[in-house]
Amino acid sequence: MKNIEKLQQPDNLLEVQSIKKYFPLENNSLFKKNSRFVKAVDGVSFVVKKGETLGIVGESGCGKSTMGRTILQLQTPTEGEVLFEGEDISKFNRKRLREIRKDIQIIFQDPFGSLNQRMTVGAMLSEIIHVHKIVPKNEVLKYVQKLLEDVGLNKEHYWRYPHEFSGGQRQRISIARALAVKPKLIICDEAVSALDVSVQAQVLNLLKKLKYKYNLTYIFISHDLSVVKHISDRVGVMYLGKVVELANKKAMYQDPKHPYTQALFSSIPDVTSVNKKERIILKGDVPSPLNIPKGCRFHTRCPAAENICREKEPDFRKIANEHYVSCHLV
Amino acid sequence: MMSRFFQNKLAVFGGIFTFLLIFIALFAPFIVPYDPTAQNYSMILQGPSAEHWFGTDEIGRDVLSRVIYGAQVSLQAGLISVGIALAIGVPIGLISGYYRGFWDEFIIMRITDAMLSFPPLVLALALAAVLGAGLENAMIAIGIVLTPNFIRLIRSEVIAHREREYVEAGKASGLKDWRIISKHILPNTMAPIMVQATLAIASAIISEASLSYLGLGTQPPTASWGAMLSAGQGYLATAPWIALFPGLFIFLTVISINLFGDGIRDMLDPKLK
Amino acid sequence: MENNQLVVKNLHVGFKHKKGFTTILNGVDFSVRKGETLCIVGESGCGKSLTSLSIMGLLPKMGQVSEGEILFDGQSLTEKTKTEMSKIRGNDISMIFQEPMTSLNPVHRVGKQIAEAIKLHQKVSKKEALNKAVEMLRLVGIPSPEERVYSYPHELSGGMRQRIMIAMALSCNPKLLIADEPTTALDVTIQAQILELMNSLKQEFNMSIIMITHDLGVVNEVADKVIVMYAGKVVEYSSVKSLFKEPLHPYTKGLIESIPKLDVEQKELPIIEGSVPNPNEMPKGCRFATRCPNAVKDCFSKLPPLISVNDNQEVSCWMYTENWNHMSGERWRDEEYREVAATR
Amino acid sequence: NSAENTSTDIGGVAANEATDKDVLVIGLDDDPPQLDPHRSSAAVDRQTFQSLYNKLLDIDENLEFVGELAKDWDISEDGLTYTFYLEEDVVFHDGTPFNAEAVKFNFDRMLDPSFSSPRASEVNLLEEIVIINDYEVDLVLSEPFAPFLSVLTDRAGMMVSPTAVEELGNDFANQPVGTGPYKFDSRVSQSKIELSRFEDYWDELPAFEKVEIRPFADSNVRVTNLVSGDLDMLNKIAFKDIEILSNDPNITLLEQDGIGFQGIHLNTTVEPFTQKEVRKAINLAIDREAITNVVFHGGAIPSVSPFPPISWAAPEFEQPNANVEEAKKLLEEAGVSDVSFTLKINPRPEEEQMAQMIQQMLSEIGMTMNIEMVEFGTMLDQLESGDFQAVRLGWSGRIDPDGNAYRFFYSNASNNYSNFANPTMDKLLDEARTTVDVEARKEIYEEISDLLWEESPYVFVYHEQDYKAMKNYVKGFRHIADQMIRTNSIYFE
Amino acid sequence: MKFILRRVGLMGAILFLVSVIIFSLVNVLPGDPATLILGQEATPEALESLREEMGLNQPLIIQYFEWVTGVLQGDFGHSIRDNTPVTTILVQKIPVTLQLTIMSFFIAIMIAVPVGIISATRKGTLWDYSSTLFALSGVSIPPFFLGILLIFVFAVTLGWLPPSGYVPLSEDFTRSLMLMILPAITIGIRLSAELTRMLRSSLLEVLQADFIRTGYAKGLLERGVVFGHAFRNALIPVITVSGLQMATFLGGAVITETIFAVPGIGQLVVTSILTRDFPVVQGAVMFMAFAVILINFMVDILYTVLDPRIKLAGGTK
Ligand SMILES: Nc1ncnc2c1ncn2[C@@H]1O[C@H](COP(=O)(O)OP(=O)(O)OP(=O)(O)O)[C@@H](O)[C@H]1O
Ligand SMILES: Nc1ncnc2c1ncn2[C@@H]1O[C@H](COP(=O)(O)OP(=O)(O)OP(=O)(O)O)[C@@H](O)[C@H]1O
Ligand SMILES: [Mg+2]
Ligand SMILES: [Mg+2]
Repeated sequence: MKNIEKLQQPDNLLEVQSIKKYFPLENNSLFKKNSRFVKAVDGVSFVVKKGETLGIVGESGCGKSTMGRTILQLQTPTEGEVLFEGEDISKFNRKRLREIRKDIQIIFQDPFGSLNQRMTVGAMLSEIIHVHKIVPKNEVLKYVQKLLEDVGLNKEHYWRYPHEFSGGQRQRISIARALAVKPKLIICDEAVSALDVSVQAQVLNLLKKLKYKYNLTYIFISHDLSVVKHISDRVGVMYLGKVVELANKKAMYQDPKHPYTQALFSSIPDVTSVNKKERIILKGDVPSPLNIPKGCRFHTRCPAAENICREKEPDFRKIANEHYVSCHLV
Repeated sequence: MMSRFFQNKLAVFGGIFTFLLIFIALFAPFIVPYDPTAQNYSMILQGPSAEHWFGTDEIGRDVLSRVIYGAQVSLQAGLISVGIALAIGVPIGLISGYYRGFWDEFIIMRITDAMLSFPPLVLALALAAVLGAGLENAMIAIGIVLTPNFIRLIRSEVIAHREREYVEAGKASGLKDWRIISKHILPNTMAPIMVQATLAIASAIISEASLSYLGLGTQPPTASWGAMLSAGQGYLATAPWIALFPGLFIFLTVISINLFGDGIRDMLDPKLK
Repeated sequence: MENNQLVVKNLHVGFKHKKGFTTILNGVDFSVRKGETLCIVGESGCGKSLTSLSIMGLLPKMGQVSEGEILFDGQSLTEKTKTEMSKIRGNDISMIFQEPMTSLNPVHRVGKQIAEAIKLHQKVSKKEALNKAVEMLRLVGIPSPEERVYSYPHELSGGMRQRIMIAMALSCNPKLLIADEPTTALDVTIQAQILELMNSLKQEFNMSIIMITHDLGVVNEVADKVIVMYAGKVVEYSSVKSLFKEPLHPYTKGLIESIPKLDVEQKELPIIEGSVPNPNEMPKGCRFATRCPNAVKDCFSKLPPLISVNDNQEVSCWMYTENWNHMSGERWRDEEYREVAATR
Repeated sequence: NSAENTSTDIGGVAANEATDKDVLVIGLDDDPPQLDPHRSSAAVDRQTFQSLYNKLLDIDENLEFVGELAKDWDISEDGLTYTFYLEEDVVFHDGTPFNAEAVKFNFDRMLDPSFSSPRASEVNLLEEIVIINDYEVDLVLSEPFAPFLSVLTDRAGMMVSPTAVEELGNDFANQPVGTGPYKFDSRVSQSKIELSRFEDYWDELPAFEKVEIRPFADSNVRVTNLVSGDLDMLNKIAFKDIEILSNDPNITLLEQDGIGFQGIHLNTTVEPFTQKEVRKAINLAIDREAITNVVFHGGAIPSVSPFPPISWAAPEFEQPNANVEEAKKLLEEAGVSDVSFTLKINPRPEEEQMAQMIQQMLSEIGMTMNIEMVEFGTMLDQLESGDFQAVRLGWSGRIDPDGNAYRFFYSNASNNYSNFANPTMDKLLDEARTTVDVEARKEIYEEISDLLWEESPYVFVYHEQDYKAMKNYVKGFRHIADQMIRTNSIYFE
Repeated sequence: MKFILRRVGLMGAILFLVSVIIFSLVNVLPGDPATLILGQEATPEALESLREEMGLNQPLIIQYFEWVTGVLQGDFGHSIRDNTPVTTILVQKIPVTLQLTIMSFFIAIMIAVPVGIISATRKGTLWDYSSTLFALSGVSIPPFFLGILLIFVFAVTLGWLPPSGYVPLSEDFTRSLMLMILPAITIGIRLSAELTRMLRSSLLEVLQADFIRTGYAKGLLERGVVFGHAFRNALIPVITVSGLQMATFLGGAVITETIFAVPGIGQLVVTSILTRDFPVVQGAVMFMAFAVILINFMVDILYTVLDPRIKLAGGTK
């Protein structure tokens, strides 16, 4: 696959080049190599510019989280490169990785599972700050407390345990943890999905505010299209391990090109449209990432599929400025 | 969390009895009415009476005093053998579960499989026979026999936890592996380990008694409940108190520790929150 | 009023525990007409599921209806015995749950699970029941149903499992179907399929539906009537159109506004400050008072009644009463209330 | 006795019908490890051998020698040649005849170094076996050996079928063939051995169709089975049960002085027992009376020498009581204090009790004795290698006093675990062996007893008495000092 | 098929390790079998020649290798005490142990199932407390104590049952059962205690599951839900545990067998360890380990019957 934008552009913070992540199917055979794989991420490329927010949407199991983890090198990519500020971090050794992780952080979906239940908030945050020597020892407490206030908690929360917080507050703690090391890029993996709408709004506002305050760059993963629209500058749509459409927000939401994107957008039950809109109801279920259909991976559910779709995998083409799509029919 | 523990009356009973027992064991010399080894040949096989609440044994010793001293041995047997099992099992389980891979899959797990397919008492017996009779050796043998259970438990806990997001978050924050293992994973696996440990203490006490029954446990004249029981079982028809009281105490102790362990489990189980 | 399939009056539900009794539902009133779809919305933990479980008579062990009445076809459900309730459940009233993944017994074939419900309520043979199950699967749009009845739940996708649940619920032609967040766990494209299916089945079976959700978008799609719950109370009862056109209760307003909109660009989302107080710290008056931008002193101490504002809308808020002007004009915020409450 | 009555319905064997049944069920204290007498080393084996095999000679109630397979015998003047005249109609269970050839075969077998028979030590003075004719055989010794006849009343005198041995080789132990009144049927180890009447038995036919021998390691269980009627008779009962059983109206309890001795081996080559005063102090400090009363409930006799009162060699001097003062004085004079040592014992309740009593007795003379329980296998090993200070181990006894003394106290003898080396003792033992006159031997053994008391390489504690318990209907049992159950004379009434 | 091959391979590996462990353990045991066989009367020459004969003088590796070669050809060697082939001994013992195990299991299940169900469905009531106490009592009584107590009560005092001993089923059916009842209770009570606890907690967990609510929503009554939906699901962890417990119970039988004079494998192992009958110890332990592994293998197969989600592909969860 061709690289979609020229490399080494100075304002590119992150460049992902056709990364793949295949999970071998559980097989404990001693000698034989695996032949079946879950192709969770199957060749994804994009760039993230400094200071922007890239939204990623897609249905459950399409590989969003795996992609996020692979970028962070929490899972080593099966193939492809991840360039952060021009350096390929997928080739880094443990030590350098630990260092680079100061710059890339992640916030997880589950506000319960992503915090260590047995550590106070303060201990958890100070630990990270110690490890990366962000501030001198005697300033840690002050630094952490300031951080807590920044994310909308108060100083006293330093001494509390995670279970003493509500869901929204916990997510703020996760945000504080991500911010603690002064990262450049934060990957938000469904960071607000578990929250109630009213709390979700609070957290979204906070994320936006912090972005300007700390000059952050986000990759914002979610299945909620309205949330992604609210927060992102550009949006990518994933289907079965691939990005099928990538465009800036406006173009994407006003004029989606890929049949899947169109169907997805039409499926969202919307509060605002008083008249019920015409829906595109897709047939059937998402195929398993174990058996990705030949040709265009969407053809099994595509209302417009033609012969070519069944045979040939479409390229990821640029069809307009900053608008890429992977479909034969566009 | 504590309040949940205290709601469980049985657990509270278990806890109180366990602590009482520890107290008795610690202060045995100040509590006993008689020297537990003092023999009085004119007082053999006397039934319970005002002077000897639990009667006297076959060589005229005070059964109550021996039962009290026996608490020392039995608790030691329980605590130390479980301590040994923990000392070996926890690090191996942690490392094996965290790193997986060849050593875990093909060496450590297979050896624990092999050890687990031995009948535990047979293994303990063989080990004790190799090491020689005596309380210390019995404790080592029981400890070794208990170890694979702990390795398995801890390993499976670690495997469950290392996929959790808080561990990934720790990795993502650039923490070193050993720090994640010791500071994050270990404290979170404490609850099942604690529960397993209390249960193992109970079974270690019974195992010590069983080894003593086979002559491989405590050496005379030290009073251990198991040894008293095996010496006294011959007198079940004529002087039942010799075996009955230590038997009763083993029973009560094990039951208390089990209840206590159950209480801890309920207390720590997030599902029951 | 004989048009009403179900009437819930002043329902109080709570949980017994060592230290006493915590009331969660605090006087819930609503009714569902025959053939109507009622949606219940509200934040997590406000008591939506508890309401539906009370109707089904399936409250958890320590749960208890402490006050109020539930009338189904004019009969009081709260007074029925276990055996009587079991004849109604699955037959006259059916229920679909949120989690299609775990709501089916993993060790039995799906056909058997559907047939079990049929056999329980209709005097039919095993074989007939299974045939009926096949019919039901066809009805909910599962391809090759003759084979699928022999599948185990884990062999089916989430959407298919939810269809199985729907088939099971509909198998005895219930008069009332309660669906507790039936699509929350599903993907949007699958959710669209299911909502479509439910709409079409509703026509066919002519039943009443109570649909619980926290997604206002879903409400907009399916509801005739909506009740908005907050902390165990109904704060607004309205037709779906009026609700979105002109929400009355400050909570409803806040809720609708805090959802990111697809068609407008927002710099910042309007939010409702604070969070739901826990059951033991509820104000005596309006439960939303601690977060309400308009709250006045009396809001904290006086419980607003559910009043009809117009034909389509009822709301529980002092602002819509004549008293509002007489109530002392001073605004109170949560902190102040707490201070006062503490000195009491 | 209610237990008796109710148990009969369940037990399947009704006690009052016992006389109708044709099976004798004997309970043993352990599972016999061996059914080959020439390989056997465990005392319990011999109980089974008595039914399976005949010996050349036997002893009677008065410990006199009587003929068995040998109807008669002569001893040459020099005490070197023993001539045996054999019974003539004897056949082995496999039908082959018993004759002088067979006798020679048997002794050759025991002497064969590659067969490693434990019997070798008893018969290794045999120089030559001369077949005179089919039923007459000369056994020629290399030097006079007074105890020789007594050896032939036990395992060394048991005759196995040469044909069977040749056919079965090492498997003989699993299908033993002798000339005894009962022949081997089957065996389930740890469970039972079944024998059936040998219809071609040369002597009077035994009373039972079958004999069943069942092992019970636990003494309580053993007694319970007798009381409940599952057993007809019992070998060895725990001393604590003596009283209960003797009061049971349905049970006959027979008592017989034993021929063995019990006590403690002191290792004379390691501290603190290199000094004879220390050893003797122990000997003096022990209150044997207390032990026989408390542990054995009167079922044992205090002991000060290897020879029990029933033996003609028993010393005449009086049983000394415990003498703590003298023991202390002895230690003081020797200038030792703070003596401490470890006694190894077998893990059995009675052993533990006795050890603990001795421990207390020794503490009164300021000695610290630790107790270590060692299971038998390890104990034997440590005895052999000398890796011990004191070991509590006795000897089941032999008819001839030599069998109780020589092997233990002669320098470097096979069982001289104490490593006792005393020229006087060696001289006396040699003399006793080669002297044929009983009176003269008695005097020598008296001296030996004295010397052992003085030197105390071994602390004699008690002589065990043998108890056999049986249902009242069991008759004809001959309780002889060798403690054997001779099934050929037993019948039910 | 692949699964089975894999399991067989795994089984082989485990058995190999078991054999190494037991062989080394047995060989570091103090005490020399030759001394034990020949006893106190042995002469040094006899001992030496016996050691030679038994091959005890060879290096351990060679001894091990010869033993393994034999085992692979189905020859477990001969008892060094009386030369009986180990296989013959095992064949005698296996039916005994099998009978005891089956009867114990039967008793355990007869107790555990009703008690477990009652205490789970009546959680927090007196029923629940009593059955918890019962279950705990079962694990808390040392087996030898319970055994002797049972003999004392049922055989000696009441005289209802014979105290101890063994008769094969084929010889006298009723008496064989009668003799086995007390030992089977001794083992069974302990097993039932564990099973009751497991069944209770797994039932409690299953009863929380969403599909239970579905059952009620269909109109099932409690009975229908518990037996139709909860029980089978709850059984799955219980079966795992009983599989894992097998090792304990084969070995827990050691003491029970000794007390009740049941000539089973457990007793065989203990006496053989004490008499240093190495080939027998090795053979018997290998057999027990094999049995345990085999049972766990069958448990895995049983799983797939009980729980269709589990495939024999060898997933770890
Ligand atoms: N460690 C793993 N081993 C094997 N398969 C995996 C692993 N992690 C993820 N997968 C599979 O990869 C696919 C993509 O998973 P991923 O979690 O990335 O999806 P997602 O888009 O984040 O979904 P969701 O919206 O549900 O979070 C899924 O089919 C999943 O089952
Ligand atoms: N078994 C229980 N014991 C005690 N409290 C309970 C129990 N079940 C529910 N509750 C409480 O009752 C309240 C209402 O719960 P309910 O399940 O009805 O909420 P919900 O509106 O359905 O929320 P969600 O959207 O999360 O499903 C919650 O605050 C919850 O804490
Ligand atoms: Mg995800
Ligand atoms: Mg709910």
